[in-house]
Amino acid sequence: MTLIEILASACLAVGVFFFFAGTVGLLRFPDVHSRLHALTKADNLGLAFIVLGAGIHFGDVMIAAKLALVWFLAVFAAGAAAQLVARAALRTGDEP
Amino acid sequence: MSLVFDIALCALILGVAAMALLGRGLFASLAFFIVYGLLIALAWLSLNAIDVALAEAAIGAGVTGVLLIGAWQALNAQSALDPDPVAHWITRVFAGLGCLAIGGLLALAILAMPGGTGLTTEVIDTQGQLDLGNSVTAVLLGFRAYDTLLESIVLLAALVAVWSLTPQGLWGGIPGPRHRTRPDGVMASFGRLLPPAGLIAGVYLVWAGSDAPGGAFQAGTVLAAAWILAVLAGLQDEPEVTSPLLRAALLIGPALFLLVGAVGAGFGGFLAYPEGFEKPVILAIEYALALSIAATLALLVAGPPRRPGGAR
Amino acid sequence: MTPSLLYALTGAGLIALGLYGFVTRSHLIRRVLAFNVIGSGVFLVFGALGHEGGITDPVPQALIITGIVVALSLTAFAAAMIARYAEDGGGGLDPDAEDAG
Amino acid sequence: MDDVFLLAALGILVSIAGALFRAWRGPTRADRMMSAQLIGTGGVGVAILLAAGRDAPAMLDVALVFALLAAFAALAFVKTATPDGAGDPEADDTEAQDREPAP
Repeated sequence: MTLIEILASACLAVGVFFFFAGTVGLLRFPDVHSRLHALTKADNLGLAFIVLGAGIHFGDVMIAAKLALVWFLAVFAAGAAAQLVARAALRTGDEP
Repeated sequence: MSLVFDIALCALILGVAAMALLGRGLFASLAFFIVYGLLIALAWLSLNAIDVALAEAAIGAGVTGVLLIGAWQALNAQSALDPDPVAHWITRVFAGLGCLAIGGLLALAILAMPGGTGLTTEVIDTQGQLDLGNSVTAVLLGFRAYDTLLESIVLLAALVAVWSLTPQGLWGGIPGPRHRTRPDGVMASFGRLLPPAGLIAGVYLVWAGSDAPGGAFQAGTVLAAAWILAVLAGLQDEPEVTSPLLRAALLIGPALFLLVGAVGAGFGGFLAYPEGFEKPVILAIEYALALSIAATLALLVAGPPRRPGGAR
Repeated sequence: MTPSLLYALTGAGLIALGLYGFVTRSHLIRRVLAFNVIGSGVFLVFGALGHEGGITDPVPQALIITGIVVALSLTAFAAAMIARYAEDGGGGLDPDAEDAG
Repeated sequence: MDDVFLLAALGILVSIAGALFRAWRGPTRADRMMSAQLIGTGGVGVAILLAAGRDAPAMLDVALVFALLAAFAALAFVKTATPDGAGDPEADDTEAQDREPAP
């Protein structure tokens, strides 16, 4: 394994760890608002590390730029969705 | 490792489909169905069918979910969601046996199929004549252009069918409700930022589509999504269904396609492209089709007119 | 077990599952879901069988893209009909109850 | 090396399966919708990992489309929480913002 490969693998490991952390938060936290809080942050951090790992692997500036764009859009969507869903949850109360 | 991933993905797809179809609670089913669309797109990606994955990602994971949530909302508003009946157990037993038999027969047929890549080599050998690098685009707009032409007309027919559900007296009106948002709120900001990005991505997909995965359908769906988002965020209203500009956008793709087909009849057959000009003609059709597909899909999602139009 | 075979068999499973759902759950929205699951199962069988050596045959790919868009048209029409049905009073969506009335 | 990417993709699939449990369990609609949203982020990750693992940069376009449309269904969902399905949960009335969620 070259240094680059080790670095990329480490990023992937950290990324997957954060995805697991997000899922654990989604499963274990007691109410809807804390669950929202858990998963948007952890998952997007996980995605950041995966983007980093893939960027290191491809080693191409244009591809890295596209990866960064994908990450930015995903974070933006998750942030907006979390905020709006939280408001919607406040509004409707906790009906199933 | 690759096979382990594929097996896990297939198991997940089957599980999610079962939850969407047979689980308790209609809203949970919709959430599962949105996930299902996403997983199917990943399955196509794993099969290296990137063009299909793009279409499924945009349609299955995006637009279909919005459509079904809209239908759910309409039922919920009238308190008409319940009941959600389950068939009698005798029906279930016989249906289960019948479906097992059908699935088993299909599996047997699949196992008996000879392997092979079908027409892959033939398409790759001949697509050079059209000067296209993307085999799927070559099939869609070159070798099987008939299908694509008729399909763009099917989309229009579906829109006519949806419009035919217009309530009495509202014809010529505006589809869907007028959406409101807090001007400085998250939804409005989101609606301002995403549509331009969607516009660029849509144009990129149709531009890339001649040589890389992408094309008119994928691009049209992304463009339609940008349109729908701007409407949901209250930044822009739907047009009146009788608007001439809208009609032009709906028709330009199929009309250009038909025109090229008719001109081609002079060159030796309907839809025969003029020799030497295949690529420019195909590109022109692609761009026009992307615009028409975007307009048609956006209005399909908006549904029939709900409000009277403005000054007429 | 090749990926081609695996995904084709998954497609067959989806068709069977979708049919079962279509028959046993009569709610309108569930019928639309079942129709879509059956459709994607058919596409998966069709596309996966043309897959070998990491390449999927472009001809089924093109036809599947066409099919996805046609399925979407139908879904949109069904959703519009459900919405109209609800607005016109709708009432119970249990077909047996409708028949009795 | 390619296997490392597919292994990571498998890891995300497992975490998706975990999130599906919350979509099934609920109890609120917001929970189900947020699970779908989280799985959308996971889908972006799997698409990127497949692109890297199979050395096919063109697959990144699928990740791009996923990311673009990620909040699409969530947006349609939050509309259903407003009275006529056309409002903004952040606007319309202030009363909802002051109200505590029901226990």
